[in-house]
Amino acid sequence: MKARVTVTLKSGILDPQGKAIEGALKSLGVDGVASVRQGKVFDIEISGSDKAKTEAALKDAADKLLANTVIENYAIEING
Amino acid sequence: MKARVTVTLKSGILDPQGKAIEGALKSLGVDGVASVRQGKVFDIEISGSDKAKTEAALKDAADKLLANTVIENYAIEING
Amino acid sequence: MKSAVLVFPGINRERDMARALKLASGQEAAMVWHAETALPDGTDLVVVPGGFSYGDYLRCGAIAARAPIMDAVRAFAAKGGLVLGVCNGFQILCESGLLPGVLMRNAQLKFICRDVHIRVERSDTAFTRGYNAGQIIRVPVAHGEGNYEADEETLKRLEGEGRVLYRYCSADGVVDEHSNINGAAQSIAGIVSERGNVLGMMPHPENHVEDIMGCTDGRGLFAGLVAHLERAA
Amino acid sequence: MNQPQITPELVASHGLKPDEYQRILELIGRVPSFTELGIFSAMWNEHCSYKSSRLHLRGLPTKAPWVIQGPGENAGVIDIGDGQAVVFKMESHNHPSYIEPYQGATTGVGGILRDVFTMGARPIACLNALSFGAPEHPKTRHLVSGVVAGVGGYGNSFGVPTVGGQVRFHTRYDGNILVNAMAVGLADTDKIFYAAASGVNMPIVYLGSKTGRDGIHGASMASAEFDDDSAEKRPTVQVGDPFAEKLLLEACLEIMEADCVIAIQDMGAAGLTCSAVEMGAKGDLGVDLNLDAVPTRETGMSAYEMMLSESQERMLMVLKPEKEKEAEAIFRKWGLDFAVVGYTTPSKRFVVKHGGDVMADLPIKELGDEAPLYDRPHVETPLLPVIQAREVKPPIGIVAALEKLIATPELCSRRWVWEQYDHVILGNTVQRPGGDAAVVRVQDGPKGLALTVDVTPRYCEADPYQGGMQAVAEAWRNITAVGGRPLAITDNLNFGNPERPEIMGQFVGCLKGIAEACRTLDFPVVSGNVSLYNETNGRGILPTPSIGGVGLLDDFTKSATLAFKAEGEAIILIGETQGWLGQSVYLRDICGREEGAPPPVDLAAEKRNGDVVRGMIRAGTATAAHDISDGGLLIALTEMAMAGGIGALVLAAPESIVPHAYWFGEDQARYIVTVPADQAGLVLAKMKGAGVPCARIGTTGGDDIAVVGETPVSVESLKTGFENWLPAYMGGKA
Ligand SMILES: Nc1ncnc2c1ncn2[C@@H]1O[C@H](COP(=O)(O)OP(=O)(O)O)[C@@H](O)[C@H]1O
Ligand SMILES: [Mg+2]
Repeated sequence: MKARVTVTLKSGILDPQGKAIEGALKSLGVDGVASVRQGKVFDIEISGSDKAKTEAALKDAADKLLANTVIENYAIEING
Repeated sequence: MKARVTVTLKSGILDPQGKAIEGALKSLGVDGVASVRQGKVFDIEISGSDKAKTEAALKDAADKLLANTVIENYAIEING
Repeated sequence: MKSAVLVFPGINRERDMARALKLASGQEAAMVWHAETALPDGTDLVVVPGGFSYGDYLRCGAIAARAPIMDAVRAFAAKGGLVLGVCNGFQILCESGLLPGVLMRNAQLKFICRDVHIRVERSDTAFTRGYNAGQIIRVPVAHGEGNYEADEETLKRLEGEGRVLYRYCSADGVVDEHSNINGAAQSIAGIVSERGNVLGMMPHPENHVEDIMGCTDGRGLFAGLVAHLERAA
Repeated sequence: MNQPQITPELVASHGLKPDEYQRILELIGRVPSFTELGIFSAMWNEHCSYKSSRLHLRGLPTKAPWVIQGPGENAGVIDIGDGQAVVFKMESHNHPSYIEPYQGATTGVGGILRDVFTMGARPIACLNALSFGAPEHPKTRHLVSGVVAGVGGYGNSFGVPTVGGQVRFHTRYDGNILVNAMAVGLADTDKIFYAAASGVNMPIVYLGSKTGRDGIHGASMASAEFDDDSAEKRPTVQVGDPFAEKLLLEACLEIMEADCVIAIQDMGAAGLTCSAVEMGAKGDLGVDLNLDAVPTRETGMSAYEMMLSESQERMLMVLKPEKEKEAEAIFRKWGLDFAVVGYTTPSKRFVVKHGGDVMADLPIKELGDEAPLYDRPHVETPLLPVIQAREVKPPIGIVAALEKLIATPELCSRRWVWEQYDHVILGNTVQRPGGDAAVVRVQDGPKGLALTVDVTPRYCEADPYQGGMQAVAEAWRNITAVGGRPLAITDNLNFGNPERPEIMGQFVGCLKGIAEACRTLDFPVVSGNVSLYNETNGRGILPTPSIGGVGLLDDFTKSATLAFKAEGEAIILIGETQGWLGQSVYLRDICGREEGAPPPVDLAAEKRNGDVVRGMIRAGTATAAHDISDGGLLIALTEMAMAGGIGALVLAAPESIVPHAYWFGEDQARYIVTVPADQAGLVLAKMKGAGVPCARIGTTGGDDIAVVGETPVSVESLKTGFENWLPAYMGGKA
């Protein structure tokens, strides 16, 4: 199965990269950008066909490694 | 409006990060992981209400800055 | 002082660290491979050195923090054992939960290698015994992600409990935005754990222990550790 | 698998000229298969075959009693005594860095590091020489930031200090930037490893990262001129993985230590093809490769793709058969791929099998030896008139010119660049970037290495022969100025399209100059690299033969830096000053004239003056030393003042020379040293006795650069200009 785990910074956590990109977009003249926050996606191929089990494994992966839950949130999507 | 630009590596381009994460997940005993590829997301707040215009601005941003189209693809999602 | 220097794949300042430890203590440090599950018997000090463990892919220190040896380090620290993490080591200690907070990308978004000044905030700890409180020392930094961040409450606690041991400052000790090399919260360069036995810091004292580097301000940290352990023994 | 028909168009798209293809037909007596065509194109392109340059490279002196290995291996090797050897080489990654600056630069650094540790050496330092287009060019900023981040990104993570280099801006690099990376390693003289295979039926082992479709045709790209469609060549960029390389380094050194290795060759340009052919051909053996065993990262890769892939962080080895298991265990421990992909054979044929089919069967020696060799037509660069200093009207005063020059892109501080490089890791960097040469302690000492990269392309353009000599002389001088004994060089020859006789003339001229200087200064060439076709829409780069120099200090504590050390010391100028303004920075950046003959190089004077300076540093008489180069005397003096935070009071220009030519002329073979004031008389008398032109020109002290008869200018304000330009420019403010 193919899955995507998206990890984003919790609101309130400073995001220097997002800030810099925001500034750069403004100076490139991209219109109307009010704020940018940067996150990560992980596209994962995972064996097995049981969606619930896969979801559990991915949750495990995110908790153990993919996200630092002190500062980050994550979301899991499974695309069959 | 809120939008999300997702940037992923083109297939065939080496992803050292994905490779290292894949190895780590395997050694952490997360079941069934066959491959991992890492990408980026940018959550952008952008003013204006014309979806087509916003989309054009975001495309501009992605081409100019957010993605390196030599090695990356991007996708744009606008959530009203 | 029997030290154990952890070696994760991609770590690259382990030799610098081992050399500094040897100079300070006269004893060779044991190099401990990440896949081990126990520390050498009689270890007094565990050092997590600098480098790019696992390429610093994902987040700095994240993958190393989950290596088998880290369980042994957690147990060692829980018993009050001394743990020193420098640069990537600091990042690993944060990721492993031994220290609070995270190290984000430098505010200028660039890797930065240069000598900086840091102020020693207190001298009554195992990691600062070799200095005077308020002393300003010069040591190099070399990192891309050294921007310390934690939530408001954690920062308050760190300050309240006197757990910020090193702070970026100017040559004459002024702590301000200008001397804050990477944008760290409250100019934090190094913190200790609640019990005071685990230190994480971004600058590299191990690179300023010999005359040839033009400065030996890093010696105090190692000499202090040796003195601390001798007193404890 | 469907193989494309071999058509003239297909042949041409492989960069092979019709007569070269004819040669292939004659050599193998039949039409090559698609895979074979790919193999020929990789082996016979400019990058791998040196077909335009080989003839002329033969003129370089490559021997000295201390040279263990000259050109012809992955890197050069010199003996530094005590059973220790220094292994080094420089290589370009110009074209890829223009297309994708970050990845282009990283893979350039990665490639040169591999060349060094392939020979059994642990890398101890990196240097880099970067040439960018004019600051005003719209792409320059982006290229600078990407390349610098990439050079740092790889070296920092790999864990080697980047201790020196060069950065220049000139409009002639607008469409063709240069990224030259140099790596220096340390080995035991009795544990150097070479590429030549030996023994029949020995297992050939593939190690490192998996093979993907990266950079297929990268080597051909590096040999093609850019045109406006080169964006289409983009998918061939490779991505560097410094983490994998660090593991590869540790694993390779470990299996070398365990005595498992017969031969080793990294996979660089044209990957598996070049490395396998070289191993066999050098050992007089054939090679049978079985591509089914090659670890791949992508599915469905064809033989053609596997043979031409330039995936990074890979090695090929011939192992001692009895040690295969031990070697494999070491590689597995480091988490790297390990696969037996072939055997050596007695047949002297290069046979490639895939999926049960023979995809290539070629004579192995001829692939390299019979590569085309061209004596391309060349015309000598016409000599330019000598500019008479008296005829150059100074548009502004001396102090105004100093203030302006010190803050130009040419002469300003490179701190913004080298602070992004970890230059202190390993704890041996005695002299950090910013001086004449970096000094790196050898293990625990007392020996030290002096390392530098140099060339002055505007001189090379004006007079290739003098420019070639000057590049070597300046590298020699840089090493001397820190107290080192210059031992050997690596060169990286970056030029335009060799099919144009003027360009070929530059190449031949520079090479003659380099050879002459190397011979006279006893400074042989032990490795190098050639990068041609650095040209966009018919306009070539400035001829840029980067010279990487290595010197030895018997005791690193007896080295000098350029910083003024104390107030009240005598400032001594060594070498003859005529006031040579032709091709000077002053003439270009103050007077707006890029003109005239460059300063002539007098190698005998170089040697005599340099030997004296080195002697003074060793004896501890010289408290500071600096060679005079770009910008001339007053710039060099200011650099010493800024580094030490101490000013100077200096005498006015002598009557015989017009002041602006005296202060900013770029006469060669000159140094400034400081000595304690009470020793000045003796030092000068001794030098004069030895026939060395010298004069006391002033005294250190105060906060200003104070030239008699001029308004004093504060060192602090000069330093502000010096430090600010690059950060301001990169921040979009200059
Ligand atoms: N300009 C040069 N001067 C001297 N030797 C050179 C020069 N260019 C290349 N060489 C030598 O030719 C050999 C092949 O070079 P190259 O193809 O760049 O090596 P690699 O295969 O390691 O990339 C090397 O030994 C190199 O040192
Ligand atoms: Mg090589």
